[in-house]
Amino acid sequence: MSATSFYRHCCRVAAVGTLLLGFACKREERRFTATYPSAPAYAAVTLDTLQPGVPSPELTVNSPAEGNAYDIAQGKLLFAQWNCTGCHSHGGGGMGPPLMDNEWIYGSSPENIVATIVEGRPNGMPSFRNRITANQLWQLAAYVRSLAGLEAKGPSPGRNDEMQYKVDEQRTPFRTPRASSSRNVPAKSERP
Amino acid sequence: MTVVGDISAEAGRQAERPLRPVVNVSDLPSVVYGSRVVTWWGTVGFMAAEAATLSACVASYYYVLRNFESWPPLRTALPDLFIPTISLIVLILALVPTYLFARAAKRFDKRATVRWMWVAVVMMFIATGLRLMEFGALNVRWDANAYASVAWAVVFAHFTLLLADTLETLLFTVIMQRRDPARYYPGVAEDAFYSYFMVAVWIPCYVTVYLVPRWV
Amino acid sequence: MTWAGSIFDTAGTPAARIARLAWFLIIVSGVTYLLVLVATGIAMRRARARRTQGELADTRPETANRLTRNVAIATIATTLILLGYVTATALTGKAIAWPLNAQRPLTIEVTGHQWWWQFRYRDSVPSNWLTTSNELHIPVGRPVRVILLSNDVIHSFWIPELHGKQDLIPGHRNTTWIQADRPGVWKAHCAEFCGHQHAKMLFDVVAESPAKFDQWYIRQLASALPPTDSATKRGHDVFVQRTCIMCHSINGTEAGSNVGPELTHIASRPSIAAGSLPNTRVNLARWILNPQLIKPGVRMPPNALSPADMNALLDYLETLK
Amino acid sequence: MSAQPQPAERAVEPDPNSPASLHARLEQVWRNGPGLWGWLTSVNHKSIALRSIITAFTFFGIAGIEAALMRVQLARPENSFIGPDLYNQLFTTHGSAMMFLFAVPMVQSVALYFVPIMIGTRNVAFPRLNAFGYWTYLIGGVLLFSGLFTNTGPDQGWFSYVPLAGPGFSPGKRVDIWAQMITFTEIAAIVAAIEVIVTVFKQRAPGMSLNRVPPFVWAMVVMSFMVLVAMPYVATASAMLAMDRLIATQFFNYTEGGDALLWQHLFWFFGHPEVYIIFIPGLGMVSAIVATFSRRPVFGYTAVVLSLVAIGFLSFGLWVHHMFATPLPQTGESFFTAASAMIAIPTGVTIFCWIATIWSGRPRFDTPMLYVIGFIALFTIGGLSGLLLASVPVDLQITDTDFLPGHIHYVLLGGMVFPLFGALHYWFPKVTGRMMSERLGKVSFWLLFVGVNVTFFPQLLLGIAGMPRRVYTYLADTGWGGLNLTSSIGAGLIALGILLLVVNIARSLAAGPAAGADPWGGETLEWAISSPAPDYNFAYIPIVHGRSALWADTGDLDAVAGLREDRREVLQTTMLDAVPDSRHEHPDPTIVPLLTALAVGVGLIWGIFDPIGFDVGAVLMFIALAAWGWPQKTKPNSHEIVEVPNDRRR
Repeated sequence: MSATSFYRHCCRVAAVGTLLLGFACKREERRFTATYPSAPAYAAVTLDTLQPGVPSPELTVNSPAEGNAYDIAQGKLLFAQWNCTGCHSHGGGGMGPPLMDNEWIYGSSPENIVATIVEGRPNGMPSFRNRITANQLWQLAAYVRSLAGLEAKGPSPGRNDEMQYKVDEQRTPFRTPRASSSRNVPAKSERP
Repeated sequence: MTVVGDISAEAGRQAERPLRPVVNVSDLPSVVYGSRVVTWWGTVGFMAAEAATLSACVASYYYVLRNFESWPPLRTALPDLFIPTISLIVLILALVPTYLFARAAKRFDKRATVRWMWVAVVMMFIATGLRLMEFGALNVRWDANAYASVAWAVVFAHFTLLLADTLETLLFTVIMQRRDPARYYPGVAEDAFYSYFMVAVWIPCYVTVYLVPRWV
Repeated sequence: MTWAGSIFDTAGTPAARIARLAWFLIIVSGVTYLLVLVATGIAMRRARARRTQGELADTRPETANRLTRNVAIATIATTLILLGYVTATALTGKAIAWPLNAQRPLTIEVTGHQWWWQFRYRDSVPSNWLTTSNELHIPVGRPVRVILLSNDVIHSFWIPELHGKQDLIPGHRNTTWIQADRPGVWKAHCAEFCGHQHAKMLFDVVAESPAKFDQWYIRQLASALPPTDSATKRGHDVFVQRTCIMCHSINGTEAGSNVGPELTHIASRPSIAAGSLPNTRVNLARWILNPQLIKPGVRMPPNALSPADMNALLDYLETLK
Repeated sequence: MSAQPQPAERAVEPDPNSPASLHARLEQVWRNGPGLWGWLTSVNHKSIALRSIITAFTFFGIAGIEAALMRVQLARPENSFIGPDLYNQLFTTHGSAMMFLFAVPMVQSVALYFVPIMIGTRNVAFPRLNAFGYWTYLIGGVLLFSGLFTNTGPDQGWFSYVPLAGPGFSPGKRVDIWAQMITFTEIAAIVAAIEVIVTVFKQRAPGMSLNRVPPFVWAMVVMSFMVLVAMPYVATASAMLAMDRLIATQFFNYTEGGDALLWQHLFWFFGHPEVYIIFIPGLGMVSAIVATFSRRPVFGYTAVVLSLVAIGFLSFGLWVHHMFATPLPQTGESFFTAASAMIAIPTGVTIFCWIATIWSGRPRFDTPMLYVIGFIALFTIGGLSGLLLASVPVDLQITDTDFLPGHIHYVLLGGMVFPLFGALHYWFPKVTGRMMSERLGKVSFWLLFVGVNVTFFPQLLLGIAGMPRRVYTYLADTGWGGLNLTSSIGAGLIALGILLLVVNIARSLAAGPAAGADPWGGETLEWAISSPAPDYNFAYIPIVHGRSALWADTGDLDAVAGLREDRREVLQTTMLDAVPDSRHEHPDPTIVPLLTALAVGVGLIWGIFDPIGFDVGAVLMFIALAAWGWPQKTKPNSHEIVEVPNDRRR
């Protein structure tokens, strides 16, 4: 096994290696100066699939923050700092509906969530139009989805340095989202 | 072949130094026991590494203990004593067949060695099963608080040692059963030696995890 | 030697004592280093002579004894130098400790955030507690006890001209003290790696006479004046109706969020963006429009504002003296 | 009742006709398999060590390029060559790769290559464990750099302080990749340490009692003991960090009782011995080179060896000098100042002994000797700047500033890389059979020496000027631009020096003059065999009569015959006086170490993403270990001479 043939092995292995590593891992990208889709993109999103006549094609906006670890972590920070926990209390619900379950009143796709934040919703969800920049909206939407386990496990955040109140998003199991109207929330006595 | 540099007489030489055999060692034994054999030293090396790992876990346990006023912290139950004590007793008892098969191995008595090894393997598997139940006896999930994490760390660290030793003893038993190579007897004796270490090193961990919360 | 900004350009007793010890150690180390080099040089020259005369290596017993003596002397010398070194360190350590007989000490609580500083002046009268950010004023001559807390990761509070650094560790309450013996304006850097913008997490230190300090203190305590003319009124509306209100607070207005630095007296500060940008109108505009171009990774998002809104906002912010 | 079968016939008497036929027979037994399969199954200590040295040098090159990129970014204030995110990844992987993927594996590979041939044995004690160690190290290195090249390189600093490296403030899998790389390299380091210790304790040539072991070998044994005790601490700490990030354990969560300082204590209890683990082999290489090039044994052998052992012990007692700026009690910190000062005494003794060796020797200043002089010049600056850092008050001013990278690089480049390059020039003939060019060697030495000083002395000054470390840029009005530019120019010189060294290696490999067995006239056993050394090292195991094995007499070396020539057999001797004690059969080339390493690799890398990966990895590993322990097929006419325990022969 002379030294030269050993070098040939190394070059062959290195060549194969670099081929594999060509793609940059999108999950871990830190996009600081990227601009995310702004207001008009999510304004025209319909929240229900029922439409008279032939349903027009669904307008989908792919959220850049989807599956990006940095954006979800930023969303988690903003969720706590802007007092969303005041009503949704870390996802378990309180005055506001719970976000960790698979019941979605106004849609679970990122653009639905962004529309909910911007428009506000009856029964107390304030409208944050012009208050939150586009980047942060998509980051918040990505985090809310990870609360319900809808984001990939890799980029979802682990525990944070606070008192432990729930299982962290990384270990929240995926459950297929189910539309539910705010009215058929079971009365208090029937709740399990 | 050109030679480079200012190499005066006593500095460099081209040819290799001829070796003149003066002693014959072909009559030296090839199967020896205890610290004369190389694998014994290897086992001691791994014991040192594992002892260092366990000491890191136990040191972290006492370091974290300093952060709490009440240990275990409020609203955290004390670990049970029943299952862990049973598991400790079974582990210590497992040393009896271990010593016996080590002695038999030194006497090259294959039948006795294999018999006692099976007894030791069964008892160690019982101890491994009890250890898995011990995780439940800690009465706390590993992610509840720092106390739970370090308690789990100490018990899990030693669990890896116990599992490794059990499977190694099982492997040697199966080998000894099928064939009778003389050179495997020292290996069996070393496995016993490792079992003594594995059980001995568990006692301070047992005291740390199960008794210290009651004393502090 | 006053090399600006270095640990020798001291303005406080602790830093001065440390600088003196540092000089002592540097000189001792330098001398030791020269001795080692000289010894190596002599050894090389002496032995080269032996090579040219064709002699063999000198392994005679008397040379061995002489060399043993030399090595023993060198080792004992090293030990003595180290003893001197340790005692000098202990003495300086005692000298830079918190003076027990400090009169009228001022207490400041420093909280480190990811990539900006928050200072809370804990006056003896609780209602006079002042919270500012990214700018530290201290009166000359008064010892200042500094309490170090962190909100997220480990930072390090370090003003080279006044004292050594101490880390801000979450979960720990670290303390240090500083005292300025002469007025001056310095720039202090965060000294423990804390993420993307560790490099530009600075704060300004202004040491001034007690009188000027009290004036500054009273002015800072005052809330912001409501806007008077229409331009600043519109600027105020942009501030409270757009994205700024989510993170910043201005006492005297509806903005009360403590996510980001408070801006009640932003116009009075020499720099913005945690001490890394001079506080001019152009810089403020560039910073508000897209902070990521100046400090990539910082938590403040880019804000799309129309030029009219931007100018009104800048006018309003400039009134916040 | 002792089974004492009579051997069928006496060991074959040495073949009368010629050593060549003996060489042919031994080569037949000890050779690696052919082609790629032979390469993957090799258990020969020299092939594995050479492969490990080349891998370590490759990582050194990549980490060096990262350093060059950083220096370009820092050359001008407010430079926009590299953004903060990439810069943080670069300095973290530069530090981690240099510490864990270059320094420790390199010194251990040099040990695994030269210790067996210096103490006169045919292979390292546990050959398959040696192969397993290399493959684990390779997987760890590939993991770290595949992370960097896919934008998931760790970006929290090579010592990864916790809240920043914790799950709360490091999103994604970057820190997990770092933590698993630590686990891989730590397994490889412990395994190599055990091999070196056991080889030196049990397989020394007859007559080489403990006080005749060369200082180089002593340095490697001390280093191995330190690895054995220090590495598990970083393994436990990195496992705790990985579990904090993966299954939400609360080791470092201060709100649930954990503590950020727990990480610092655990890491630096390993961290400081780690830098001595890297530096002590440098002392070993220097003592080997000084002795040969001064044409006399090292002066004060006992003093040097006892100093090495003292450094080994003391290094475990001064880890808190990395944590002076944290809220630890003041008196505790001054204890560590004294301990840090105390370790300078044995270090001083070793340097004084080498100067005395040169003083009374007949030195010839070829390239290896130049590197030793470079070591003395650079390492002393590093040591003395270390003293500044060890004194608490001064440390509060200069820790975490650019003074520290200056100190680190003076100590590590001066204390390890210069001796390593000296050893490269010194032992290149032994490894490849060709001499390296003296002219190129001297030029690259001076380039490196000037480059190191021009790069890192300005960093010491920048530290005093108040520039914090690990900053991707600095403001223009700070006045640090000039010194940083000088430092960047120095980095260019270093790059040039390294390039010239690589050219020297390539040229010498291709067309270097033949070196013969002993071009420098060394005193240790490796110069008695041909170069490149045959796979079996020694046809007959030599007998050692004095501390300088080859300088005692110039005639034929006494040797020991009787080891089997039809299978791989190694002579084992007693620990203290190396009296021949037993023969031990070594395993043939096998693929099992590679499979076990792959099992560990699958377990740990899958474990980054899902905890179930650890269980699958554990099951695979136990299966592979069962195959490892399973007896190989018994060879023909294999009859062992069995020793009944009570018949002990000391």
